Amino acid sequence: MDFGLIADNLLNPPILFFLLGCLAAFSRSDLTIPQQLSKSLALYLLLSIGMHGGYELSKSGITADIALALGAAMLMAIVVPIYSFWILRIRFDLYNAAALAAAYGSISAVTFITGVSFLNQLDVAFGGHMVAAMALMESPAIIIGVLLVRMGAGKDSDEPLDWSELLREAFLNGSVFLLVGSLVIGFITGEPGWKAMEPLTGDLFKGVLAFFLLDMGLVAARHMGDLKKAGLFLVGFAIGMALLNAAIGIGLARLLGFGAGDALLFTLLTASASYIAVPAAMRLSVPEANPSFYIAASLAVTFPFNIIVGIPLYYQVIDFFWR
Amino acid sequence: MDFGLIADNLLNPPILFFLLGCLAAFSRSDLTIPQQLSKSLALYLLLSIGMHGGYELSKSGITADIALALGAAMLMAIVVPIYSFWILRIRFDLYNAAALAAAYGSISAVTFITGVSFLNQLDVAFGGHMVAAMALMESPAIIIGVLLVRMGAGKDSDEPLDWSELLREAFLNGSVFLLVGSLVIGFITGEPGWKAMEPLTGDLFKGVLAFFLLDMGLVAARHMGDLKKAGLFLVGFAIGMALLNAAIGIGLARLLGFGAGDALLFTLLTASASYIAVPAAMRLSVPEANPSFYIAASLAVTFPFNIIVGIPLYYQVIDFFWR
Amino acid sequence: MDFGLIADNLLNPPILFFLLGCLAAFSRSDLTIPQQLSKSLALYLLLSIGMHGGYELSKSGITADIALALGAAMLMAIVVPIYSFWILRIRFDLYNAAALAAAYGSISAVTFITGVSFLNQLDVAFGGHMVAAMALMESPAIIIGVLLVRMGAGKDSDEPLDWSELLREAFLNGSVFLLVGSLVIGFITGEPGWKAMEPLTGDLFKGVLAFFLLDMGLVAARHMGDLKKAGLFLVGFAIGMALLNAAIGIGLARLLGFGAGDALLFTLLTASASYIAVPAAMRLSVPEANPSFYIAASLAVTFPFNIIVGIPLYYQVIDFFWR
Amino acid sequence: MRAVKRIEIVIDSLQIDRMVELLDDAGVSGYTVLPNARGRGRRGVRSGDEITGALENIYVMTICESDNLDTVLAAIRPLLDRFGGMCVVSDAELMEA
Amino acid sequence: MRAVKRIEIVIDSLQIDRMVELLDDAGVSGYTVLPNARGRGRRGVRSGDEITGALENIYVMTICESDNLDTVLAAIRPLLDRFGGMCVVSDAELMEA
Amino acid sequence: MRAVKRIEIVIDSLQIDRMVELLDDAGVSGYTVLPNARGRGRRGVRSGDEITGALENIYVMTICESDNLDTVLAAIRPLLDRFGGMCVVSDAELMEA
Ligand SMILES: Nc1ncnc2c1ncn2[C@@H]1O[C@H](COP(=O)(O)O)[C@@H](O)[C@H]1O
Ligand SMILES: Nc1ncnc2c1ncn2[C@@H]1O[C@H](COP(=O)(O)O)[C@@H](O)[C@H]1O
Ligand SMILES: Nc1ncnc2c1ncn2[C@@H]1O[C@H](COP(=O)(O)O)[C@@H](O)[C@H]1O
Ligand code: NA
Ligand code: NA
Ligand code: NA
Repeated sequence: MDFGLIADNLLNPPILFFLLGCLAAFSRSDLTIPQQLSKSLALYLLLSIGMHGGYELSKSGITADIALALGAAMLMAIVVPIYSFWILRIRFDLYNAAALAAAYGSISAVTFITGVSFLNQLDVAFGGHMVAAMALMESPAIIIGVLLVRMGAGKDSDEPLDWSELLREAFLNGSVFLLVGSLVIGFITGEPGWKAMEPLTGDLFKGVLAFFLLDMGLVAARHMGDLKKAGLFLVGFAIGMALLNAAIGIGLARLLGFGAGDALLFTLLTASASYIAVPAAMRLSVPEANPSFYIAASLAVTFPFNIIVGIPLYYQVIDFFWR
Repeated sequence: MDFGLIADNLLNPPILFFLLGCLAAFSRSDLTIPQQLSKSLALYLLLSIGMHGGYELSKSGITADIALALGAAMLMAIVVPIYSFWILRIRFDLYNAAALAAAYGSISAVTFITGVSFLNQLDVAFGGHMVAAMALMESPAIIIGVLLVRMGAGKDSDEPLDWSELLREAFLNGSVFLLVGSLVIGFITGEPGWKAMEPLTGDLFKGVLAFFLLDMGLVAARHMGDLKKAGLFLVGFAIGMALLNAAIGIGLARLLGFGAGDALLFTLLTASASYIAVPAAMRLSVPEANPSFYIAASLAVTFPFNIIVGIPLYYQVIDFFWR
Repeated sequence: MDFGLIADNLLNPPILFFLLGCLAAFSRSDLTIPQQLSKSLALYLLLSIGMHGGYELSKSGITADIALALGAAMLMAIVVPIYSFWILRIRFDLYNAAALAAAYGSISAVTFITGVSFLNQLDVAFGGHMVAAMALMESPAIIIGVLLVRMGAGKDSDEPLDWSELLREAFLNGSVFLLVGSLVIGFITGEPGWKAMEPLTGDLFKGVLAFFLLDMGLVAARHMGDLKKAGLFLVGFAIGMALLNAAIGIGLARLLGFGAGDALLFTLLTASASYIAVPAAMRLSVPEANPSFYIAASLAVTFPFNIIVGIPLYYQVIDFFWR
Repeated sequence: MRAVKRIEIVIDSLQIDRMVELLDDAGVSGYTVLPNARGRGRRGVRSGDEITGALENIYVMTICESDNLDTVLAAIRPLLDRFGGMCVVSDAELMEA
Repeated sequence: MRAVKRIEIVIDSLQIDRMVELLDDAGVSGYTVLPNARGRGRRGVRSGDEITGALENIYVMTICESDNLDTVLAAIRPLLDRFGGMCVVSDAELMEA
Repeated sequence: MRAVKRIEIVIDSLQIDRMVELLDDAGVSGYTVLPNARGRGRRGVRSGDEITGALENIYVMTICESDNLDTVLAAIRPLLDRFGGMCVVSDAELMEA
């Protein structure tokens, strides 16, 4: 295996700022990022990637290939949480297994965005519809996670399921909403819309990503402490699951004839886990689960693994098979 | 009438992001914009429009035409709240009528800025002095509103009027101060000043406006609920007042021989209502008035009406008469 | 003496925005900058200047001259607080003298950055290693300040000195950490790293500095009130110390054969005083000192003096001797 | 001055809308909410300055009539039982307008 | 420990400077202010996360001597009467330095 | 409901980690922290909205058992003595899960 790509990836400002953030937390520096800045940068990244995806879609149009890719995304979003749950039940109780399964069935937008920046650097093309795929894959796992709890708890659970709230939580949570909205706006306004927004949503993109990853590093490192309590199984699961899902993602992408860029992004969507939308939904719907498990696993293990090792690794495998 | 311009305006990213914000609030998505981000973007927009206006003024110099335009702005800022008050007294008590009159006598900077971005898109020129006109029109209505209350309340009011505080509130409130200050700085530093600031205050302007309008949409939609309590008269007033003031603004602009761009901006200043500076002043000086009336009218009716329908509509009328 | 350079410097947007901020506070305008925006802009400035310094260093490499400059920086960081303390003891008690000495031994990053923007305007070159010098000079004075207190208090002080905490506070405080981290990242990633980040960390730099100085003006002016209580000696010290340290800085720079740009920046480092890192450290380690003394002196006197008068003045002197 | 009860609640910030609804339904005359609370309790440390916002608390204070106390407490108890949080009651005197 | 009175006030955030001035004049030895309060009272829902900031409350707490309570309450009452808001008093014990 | 003590502390925000450690060591069952407090006391006005952040307070509230009160107060007193701040205690009743 060629470690050059991993090393190259490491030497990118975004990844280095992520590591700097981790280092700040480990060395107990008092560096902090104001909370509202974090949220603002996260909104910026979603809005920008959405606009850009919509703009690209407006150029390519919606083809049969794209519909196929979106179908595959949907399929993975439904299948992944189910088999993850089954694996997790080996060690975890119903509630924690379901919440973790939901997190891994869903996606991490920042992992995707870091992948986009990686592809841009290598000048590898990808389709705007992958942003739509990301939006599609964020929500289904939330519903499945809740259903798994209901089915598992059986007759014990006396409360009726509040479907309207659950659906709103899943499909109208802030990040899905902003992503889909920006995608639609980018699609509608096309070239002139993108040109007007580009100095903000295009030119600054990589710099803002680096700044945001500094913050992610700080927070991820702070959650690494929780891993001790959770045990080695969780760390193993968090890495193993990324690798397993990546492998399935690559296989499916090959089967369906995706381009290399689309294949990497699809792989990152399946291999990544949610640490914002799903945790929020689980706190509302499955309060019995312990948030420090699912946040530590997705944010403190799977996320760093994917952006540091995963992206170049998956791409190398793709590059090998796609030749 | 040609609806093409209204449709074109609708398909602009800023307007679409405004609608997206409204939709988020209506569908009860949990999308929120951090409060300090809102305030930061608002400061950015004021600073940028001020710098740009000052820079333009430094190129054009201050001419007799400009003095005339500023005089007209001042006149409207004094006359509008008086006749608005007279109309409002049909339905509202002294306090609410005065507070609403003050709001409509003052201006909305974001409406003006959206108009600027509309003109830029059509490549229609306008003068930097219109920013000075905006600054001039923000404050007088506040004084007039308070005087109307004093005169109406007559002998009942025992407290002496604290003029120094009232004047400070009117002329030194944050938005007027920043706008005038940036205008002066833009004027003084001219070309080199603008070139140094342009990547921030020029290139990013439209993108930031879109981001900010997303937030405005969220907040405006949340205030639409208050309209139910306030009744149909308020909605009618909020739209009717915009149309009436726009008509007067267009007439005056024609009479004084403004260019088409200046005419649109002047019209937007007269037709728009304040939802930041005036409400803050009214809370201090006329606490008897109900804030949800004046905020709902200006923010939830007049503002969306102006940026969605008003701007293209007024421009069409101007275009027709100016040919 | 030629006042042209002082006047030119005054007519720069950043300085004018600083004055606008002061004016807002003096006139009791309600203009406020959201606190988290302040902190965000400060982080941006540190990250950007760090990246840029690292990038420049990656081009120049690390030479003997650079090592010499860093040694001189280190020396000043140790010597300045010691003789400052000795002067301050004329009027202040042990604790306040030590805290003030620490502030003046350390540096103000924004003064440095304003100097960088001044040099850019005059097209005068300077080395990336000056950013490293800044990072080196931030911390030592903190240690020295605490040691001065310990030595002065003698046997009275029963508590053992918590060295690990003191060192962490000095060398791992947020601003030092981010500055050094960004410097290293800029150095490692070189040209491609800088190119990727430049739209954010380069193009927007001057605009953001202006925005940030608006806020500095507001805060500095608010602290000017504290000066009345502190007395004229403090004001005299704050200006005299800047001039004395600047003179020593210029002399040393000449002796060591610095270029004019490096000499100005070195002078600004010695002449400026810390109002963020040192105050935080002093609150933890020398709570007996009165924060309003050291903050008022460094932020409300030395800082404005340096950016308004000092930068062009020092530069004129340097220009004169370097010819 | 009138003797009243002062109820303080700390709860997961996501539950604030439900909590306010319960208080409204129980007939309190008002409430005050303070954001960005963090803390520790039986569910461990909950600290809010996070990208995820996943561990943020919110603080609610309501002044209610002594007669109404039991109703209010009964109304909010299920929410606290399900989602964790804390509730304390103390005596106070309300300044009347 | 010394028995003292604990006064809590919630008021329109714009009034904070006046309120603090009144407290100072009434001779309190200190106060603490918490920002970004929102709530509901007789004037309806007041929620702060707005572009306008127009409906934001602020929370003020002051510990005062029992003897001084009436002076303090008398000093702040007109402001509360004119601009709305809430004020409650409770008993507390101050840890002395 | 169980009778408990309600301890409120206002302290320099930089001291929050130490304070929480002291509370933990003294065996409290939990605490709640509210940020961005400003105020006035013997050390003068401390206002937080600053570039320096140098004068920011933080508010901590902890509910503890009446038996444990003295232990807790003894634990935190040195910190307050050295760095300033305020601490008041009042009675409350805890709603039990
Ligand atoms: N019963 C109450 N309990 C707690 N806070 C209240 C209560 N009543 C009013 N408040 C607070 O005081 C503010 C102003 O009250 P009001 O002037 O009655 O609308 C409200 O927005 C609440 O934050
Ligand atoms: N009497 C008081 N009432 C309420 N808060 C107080 C009081 N005294 C002090 N504080 C708070 O405690 C902080 C520190 O007090 P001190 O150390 O006395 O300056 C002040 O900034 C206030 O926030
Ligand atoms: N003894 C306590 N004193 C003060 N706050 C508490 C206490 N116990 C719990 N809390 C608060 O209530 C939140 C939820 O508590 P819990 O559900 O027990 O983890 C904690 O994060 C604290 O903010
Ligand atoms: Na996934
Ligand atoms: Na108007
Ligand atoms: Na110095």
